[in-house]
Amino acid sequence: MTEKIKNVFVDGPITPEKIATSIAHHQVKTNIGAHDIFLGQVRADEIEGKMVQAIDYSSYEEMANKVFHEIRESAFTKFDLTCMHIYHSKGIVKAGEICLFVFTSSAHRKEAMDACRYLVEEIKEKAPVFGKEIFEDDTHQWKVNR
Amino acid sequence: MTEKIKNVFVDGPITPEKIATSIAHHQVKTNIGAHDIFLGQVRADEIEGKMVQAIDYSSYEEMANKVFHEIRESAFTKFDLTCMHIYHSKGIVKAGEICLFVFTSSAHRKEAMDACRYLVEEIKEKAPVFGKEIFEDDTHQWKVNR
Amino acid sequence: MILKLKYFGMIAEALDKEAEELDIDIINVAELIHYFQYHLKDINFKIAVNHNLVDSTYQLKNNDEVALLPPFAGG
Amino acid sequence: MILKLKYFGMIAEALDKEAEELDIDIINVAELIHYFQYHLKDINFKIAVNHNLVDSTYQLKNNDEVALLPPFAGG
Repeated sequence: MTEKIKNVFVDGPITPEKIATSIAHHQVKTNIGAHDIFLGQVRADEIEGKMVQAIDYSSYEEMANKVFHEIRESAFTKFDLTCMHIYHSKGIVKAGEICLFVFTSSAHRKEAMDACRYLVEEIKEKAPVFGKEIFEDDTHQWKVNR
Repeated sequence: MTEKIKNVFVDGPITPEKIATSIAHHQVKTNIGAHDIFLGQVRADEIEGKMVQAIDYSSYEEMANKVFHEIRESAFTKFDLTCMHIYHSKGIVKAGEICLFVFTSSAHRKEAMDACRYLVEEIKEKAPVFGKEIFEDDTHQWKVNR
Repeated sequence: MILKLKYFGMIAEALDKEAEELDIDIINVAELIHYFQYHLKDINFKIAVNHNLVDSTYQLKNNDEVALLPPFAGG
Repeated sequence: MILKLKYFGMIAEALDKEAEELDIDIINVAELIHYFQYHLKDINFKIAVNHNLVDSTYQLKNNDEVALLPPFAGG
């Protein structure tokens, strides 16, 4: 554990502007040759004739931030990265809005891409984050990652 | 060949704002669940004691746009994608600025990530784009992809 | 022994609460799982103690923070 | 036979021009490569005719647009 545990959660959707700002901040790091960005977007899935209009994300926040921290540390060990950022929404994110932002940077493309994929899979599997899929008629069901 | 050949080239660096705008345009497509974005950034490599300060990109533009088109068509065949966008710089891109923007969107993460990686490798291998690495003292050398 | 229990997602919904303190005579996680399976029926869940996932052999201690975690849905 | 030649990157630099029309007696790409190797020495290049990469057996036609492409550096 080399760094302080960060708060990964942002209230509501992750905006395109936040992503642009994050990209712009990396332009001073001229040893970077490749960035990979993964964005999770809420899908308007149709389930038994009803459309998902939003997901209400909740989490076991203290544990989740610790898990995200461990995932980050393990990625820094496995891959030769310059930078890595993870943000996840909490609360309501509407269909079409972004709920997960994973950003890896490296001198070379392979490391950035391998690390980004690793992070996304680890997050889906290990982070105690829960999602209530809210339908247009205000009924809901609980999302489960596959 | 199902679509018109697009112009992939933009003058100078690709800005974070352009990337944000492109992301924002996808928020109406509520069948998308995952985006993958690859960004190539010009590195200030040190070569024999001299630092790269910019790359001046040129291309065989008619052929390059045709090749980018073929790469796009082949990716649409191989992967289940909702959207795909490619932009490449021409002219001067300074160290720290972005010269390549590849953007794939799909219902599911695996397709978006596999397609993005495929596109980046194909572009590096097949697009007739040339890069003059300009050093701080205005001498130069020609970049070669590996 | 006092356990500080935390419930999340569909489990908080099923139990109609997000947290409670229980004074119970349970000493390992296997017993705790057995206790809750009665209430939660077909909901799958994992147990975290003091923010770490534990398996069923884990021995509980007084004042442990014990979380019942339904399937994850991050991303 | 007229060939419309196009040069790029380090080849344009080495030949000090970006395009020219040549009236030459060359009928296939192998001969063209041989002709240019003399001028370009250790520069690797590929040949595209009318925007498609071709191999050395390709037969050239009058008015073909023939591009000499040095190693690619996109991305």
